[in-house]
Amino acid sequence: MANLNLVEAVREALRQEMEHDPKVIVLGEDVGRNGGVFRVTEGLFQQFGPDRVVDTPLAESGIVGMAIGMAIAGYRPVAEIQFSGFVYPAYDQLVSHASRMRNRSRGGYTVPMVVRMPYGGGIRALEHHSESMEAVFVHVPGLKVVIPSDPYDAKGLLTAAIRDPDPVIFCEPDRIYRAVRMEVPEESYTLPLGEAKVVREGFDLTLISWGAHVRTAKQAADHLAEEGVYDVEVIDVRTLSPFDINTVAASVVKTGRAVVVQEAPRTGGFASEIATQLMERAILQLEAPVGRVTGFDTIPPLGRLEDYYHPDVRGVMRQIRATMEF
Amino acid sequence: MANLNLVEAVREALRQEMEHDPKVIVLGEDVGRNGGVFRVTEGLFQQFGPDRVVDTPLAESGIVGMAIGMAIAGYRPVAEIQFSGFVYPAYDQLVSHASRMRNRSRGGYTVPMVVRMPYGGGIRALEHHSESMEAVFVHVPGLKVVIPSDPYDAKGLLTAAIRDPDPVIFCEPDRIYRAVRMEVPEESYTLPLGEAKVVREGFDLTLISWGAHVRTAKQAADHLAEEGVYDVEVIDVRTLSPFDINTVAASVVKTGRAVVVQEAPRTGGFASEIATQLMERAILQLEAPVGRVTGFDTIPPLGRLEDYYHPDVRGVMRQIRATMEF
Amino acid sequence: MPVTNLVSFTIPRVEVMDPAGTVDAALMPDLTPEQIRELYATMVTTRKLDDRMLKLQRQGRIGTFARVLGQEAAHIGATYALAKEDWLVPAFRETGSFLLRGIPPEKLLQYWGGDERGHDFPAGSRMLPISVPVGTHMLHAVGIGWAMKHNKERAVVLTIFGDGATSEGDFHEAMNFAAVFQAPVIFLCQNNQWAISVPYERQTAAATVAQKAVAYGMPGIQVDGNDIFAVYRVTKEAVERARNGEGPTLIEAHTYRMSDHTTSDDARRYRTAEELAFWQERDPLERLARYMRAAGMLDETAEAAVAAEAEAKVAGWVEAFEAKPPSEPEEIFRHVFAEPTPALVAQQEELLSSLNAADEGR
Amino acid sequence: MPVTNLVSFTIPRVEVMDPAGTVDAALMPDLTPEQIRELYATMVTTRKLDDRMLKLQRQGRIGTFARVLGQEAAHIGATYALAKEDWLVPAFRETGSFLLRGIPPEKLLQYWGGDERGHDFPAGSRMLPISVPVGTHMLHAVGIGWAMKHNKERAVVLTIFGDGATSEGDFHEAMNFAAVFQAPVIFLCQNNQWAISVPYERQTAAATVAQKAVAYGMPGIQVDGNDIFAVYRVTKEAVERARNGEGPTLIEAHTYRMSDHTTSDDARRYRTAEELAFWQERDPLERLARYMRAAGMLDETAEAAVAAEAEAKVAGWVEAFEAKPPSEPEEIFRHVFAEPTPALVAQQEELLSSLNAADEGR
Ligand SMILES: Cc1ncc(C[n+]2csc(CCOP(=O)(O)OP(=O)(O)O)c2C)c(N)n1
Ligand SMILES: Cc1ncc(C[n+]2csc(CCOP(=O)(O)OP(=O)(O)O)c2C)c(N)n1
Ligand SMILES: [Mg+2]
Ligand SMILES: [Mg+2]
Repeated sequence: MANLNLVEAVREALRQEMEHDPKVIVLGEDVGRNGGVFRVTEGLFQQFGPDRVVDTPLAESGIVGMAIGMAIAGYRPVAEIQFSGFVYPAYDQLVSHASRMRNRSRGGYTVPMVVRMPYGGGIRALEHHSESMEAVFVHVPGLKVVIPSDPYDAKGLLTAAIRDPDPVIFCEPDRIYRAVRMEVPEESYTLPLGEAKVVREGFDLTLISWGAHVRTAKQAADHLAEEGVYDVEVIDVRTLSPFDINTVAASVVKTGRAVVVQEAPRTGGFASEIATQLMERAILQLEAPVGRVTGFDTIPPLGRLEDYYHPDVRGVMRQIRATMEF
Repeated sequence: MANLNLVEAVREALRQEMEHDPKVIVLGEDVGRNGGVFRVTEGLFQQFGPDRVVDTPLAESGIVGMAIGMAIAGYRPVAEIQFSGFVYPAYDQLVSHASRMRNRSRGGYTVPMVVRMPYGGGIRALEHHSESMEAVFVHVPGLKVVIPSDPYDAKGLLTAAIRDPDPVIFCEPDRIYRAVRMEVPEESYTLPLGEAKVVREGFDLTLISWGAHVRTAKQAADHLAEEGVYDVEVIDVRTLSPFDINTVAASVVKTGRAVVVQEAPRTGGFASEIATQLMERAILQLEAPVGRVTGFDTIPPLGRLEDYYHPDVRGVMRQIRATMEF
Repeated sequence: MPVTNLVSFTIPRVEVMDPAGTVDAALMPDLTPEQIRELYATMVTTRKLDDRMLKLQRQGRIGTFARVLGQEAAHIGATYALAKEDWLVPAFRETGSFLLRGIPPEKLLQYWGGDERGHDFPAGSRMLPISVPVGTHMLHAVGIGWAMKHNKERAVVLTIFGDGATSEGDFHEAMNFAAVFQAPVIFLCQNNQWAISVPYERQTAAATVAQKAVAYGMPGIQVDGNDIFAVYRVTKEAVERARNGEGPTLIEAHTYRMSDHTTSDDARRYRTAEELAFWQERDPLERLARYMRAAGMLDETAEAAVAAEAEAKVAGWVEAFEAKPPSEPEEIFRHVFAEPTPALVAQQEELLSSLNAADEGR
Repeated sequence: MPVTNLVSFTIPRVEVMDPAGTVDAALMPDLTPEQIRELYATMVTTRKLDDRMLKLQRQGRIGTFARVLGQEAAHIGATYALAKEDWLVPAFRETGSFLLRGIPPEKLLQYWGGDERGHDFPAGSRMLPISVPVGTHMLHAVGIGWAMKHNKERAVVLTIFGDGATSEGDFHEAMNFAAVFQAPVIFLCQNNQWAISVPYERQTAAATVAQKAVAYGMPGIQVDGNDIFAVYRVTKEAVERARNGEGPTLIEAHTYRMSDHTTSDDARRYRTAEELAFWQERDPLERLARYMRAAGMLDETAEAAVAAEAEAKVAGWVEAFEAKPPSEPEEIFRHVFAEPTPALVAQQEELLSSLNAADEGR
């Protein structure tokens, strides 16, 4: 076991997969000599050299488009987008090609590629550095979307993503890059894509989140438990696509109530998909509408007002109470 | 009154707005001399000349990015994207700039721009010509999204979109470009953005759709009425953003049941947002989960299998029955 | 000190065979009569197939497609310069390349007929499927080229695209990445003077496509695209350079789209009969035939024989296409992911049971 | 016939003042001593502000920002060539341009301090806000340029960006659109040799940024970017051409980022001390001072006076910045649309009432 934060866990997964499979290539802006602006790829350039850790020109569509070609030719590229707010120039390559090359060629050509990106707000960053637009990937058939919430999951999910035969969008909540350390196995391991995790058991209400806000959710649940009011079950979605509705619905069937915490703007966010599927699966057990705690339908504000924008423990507790008292 | 199809209604709106306001500029690929691949802009080049109906080089990000600049400088560009499947190269300009210039400059610079695009399937077209990815625009704060379902609405909504002070994505269901003719006032008029329309009254269930499938919905409702089984209320959402939940929820409070028909892939589509908001507003009145009739979570197939993919009248009727019998 | 000339560039144009079919012996590429006959037959067959496809489209047996009439020398000459292990990354106007790369042409018909199974190419064909979004596929060529180099395979990649495609941002990124990584990629622009209704002069203010290579520190060269010897020669040289680790090349094949843009288009709306006539005189197939006739490689009998053989092949392909069994609805779900997700399994089930229900009348 | 030279291009480089401050009289632009003093003062003030911002950042009083140390001549010289009615479309490394365009500099501090109200520029300033997504803003310049031309305003647009930005597809589309529409736009690349940790040679294989103009049929020119007279001269000429309807120009200001990329970066991880030293000797501010000293325009007293005045100004701006009232939470909702949607009204209500509830302890 090693005591790692999320940055180190991601790096470990990259390093071990690169050692394990010579076809794994890391590419992106500043990922090489500089080790990435968050230092995620630090040391990889020194260990594997410039042919396996490739500094690219500044062009996201180029990075993803080239990675698609590499993947078609038998490589397993892991492309880094410097911040998720800069992935949009590559959106066309992701939607029009990465997600559909397998379908278009009837399985003849495939794109086993991972696109990693720091994601979400909470770090007082510049404009475009605080986005959480995972929903625009979840809606694309042929893409998988993974968002880990802690170092252990990050390592196992990224390893699985790299080995996956299809393209995976891997969002890393930069807000918690260094916020938590935990024991992570030294050896390589995978966690299946498509399985949610119950991170706290409870009977009164199911609290669902992913990424950085699993922590917010757990804290809210802990507070309510300490106060002795409600016993809340917390679920970490982990992979938004494929989405594990079974685990989530089973919990809600048990508790009868659900709240989803999402940092993204409210309208059209993934919380809405969860709520809808829960209604389809469990309307008879639902004693209240599925609650949503989300970002607003606004541009994420710069640092000074950022805290007003993001879901926080108090807001989650407030929604839990509202849902319980419905 | 003139008897127009949807193509002609859109063209009329463009022509009248261009006559009304010299700052209205049409631009895009093949919109000029050729009159657009669907002939929507036919005759405008001849009437207004190449400085107002601008054939651009083949570059969607260029078209939208340039239109943003034109709008900032006081023009009202109406950009055409040749098919909605080719809008993704412009996604970055839409998300990173069009939607946020007002916010970024605290109202100092604004982007009164319309981006029109033929949208949806059903015309046996090539790959990428049958997409309905409206949800990836609805989720973007600062963009409005309008999808008309008939010539009358198309004219009024497009006129309003052009006059709107903010950027509007205007999706034109090409499947019904020439499918319906109706009486449309000759003079210019606007329909408010943000108002849904009850297109058929009923008491048993609320059937919600937009674009081409309002027609599917109406046909399903008519069939069921003819069969004398159910009296279905049909609502045309018309503008997905801003979304008129009030009209929709009021109907569902009355009927107690709802089905949403959407051509887009199921997961993360706008139907999920509607279902979620209905649950929030009307859970106590809902006698069944909100039903969804949607495209599958697959790449839209080419022509030969296309009919299996799209919502159809029978499928909608089947879902209505299931929701009624829940 | 003051104003100095930093760098200079010159863009050459290569022509080997004039419109009368006379060749410049010094530039004539090293092709055996056999090979020349093969090129000719491929051009003839491509044109017959193109004609037949138009009929099939008018009859509603296939859908909208992009004709290649007039551009046979450009894409066939270039594709012919590849070895079997090389890759081809096409756009959508390269029918002749399909023939050379060994893709059963009935598959092409099947694809344009609205059945994606037409894109299930034989293993090892090293040709990517048709790419509809203009300008986007060249990046895939760069990635494949990067991989070939990394793999030390000595295979190269040819990617073909139109003049309109050069306006897309992805063209720029592909050219730049290829040059920075010295990837073995040949960028072949079929500059057919039009992107649907937009003429070359409104697509770019650059006098030539070839000079766009300057922006990337890459060699750029224009070639008479209706001169199959010139196209072949220039591509072959670029292929050899790439194979020897000397990096990418941009080739502009200066040609003309003699047909409408696609079967949905009507080019008379935006261009003149004179322009078309000008180019018809420069027809690439007739030009090669003139050369071969003068060289004693083609007489009336041989010409008729090639035509008949081409007709027969095309007829066979059409037959094979029409004999294809219809697609099953499950096909929609088959290749979204390697393993279908639970949601996809459920949705397929939904579709099949609704079809059953429909069969049973409800 | 065979191989002909189709087109040729030469890219010039302009230098007016050498590192010792000696100017080439024939090329010296038409600037009064007054104007030269203004340029000098602007450079000094920009550098002082830059230094002070670094301190503010280290103290946590503003957030991450992009320093301009070493690039003062490039963006100040270019911006100085604009008339008041001209537009400036900046990237994020143009602090000096803010001073020249009359944006109260406390606003710049406020913006980098994480408060978007800093981007509320005075009406008519014709300068767009900072654009963070690299390479995307040049298209806006083209649209504005198109509008000026359409409007017959004779105003031109200067857009500034880095060497890294030239790799983005939007750079390409902007250059191409500008040339096709002959928009009055000056594209000024501050080629500071680095895009964060990626050196120029790995950004592009082109020997110069200026030659990228060839791809668009646009004039391209390199200028010593640490020579404010050369930058001013070349930009001014491009401005005049654009104003006279002669279309766009690409200018490469060859300069150097003497600082880290931003305050979050550590350039020592990827570049050498020697390289930095080489460029420090070519410091643009010191170069101008040398010229002015030799020309009798600057002595120790004057130098101290300019420095003191700059210090005082900067201190005033910092004070004005710190006196700004904190932003209200409603600010988040204020400028999403001209009119807030019902959903936004409800969400703002939600936020305010939750804040009230929090004040009341629940
Ligand atoms: C990204 C994108 N935008 C628009 C289209 C619609 N479209 C198809 S072909 C074409 C013109 C292509 O011109 P060019 O690149 O010169 O190729 P050509 O058709 O002349 O072979 C257009 C605009 C598309 N397929 N993809
Ligand atoms: C589209 C996009 N990708 C990545 C980034 C992150 N980023 C910010 S500045 C920068 C380097 C820019 O280099 P250059 O254009 O040379 O400008 P310079 O910083 O040298 O002034 C990068 C990669 C960004 N802001 N936008
Ligand atoms: Mg063309
Ligand atoms: Mg730079």
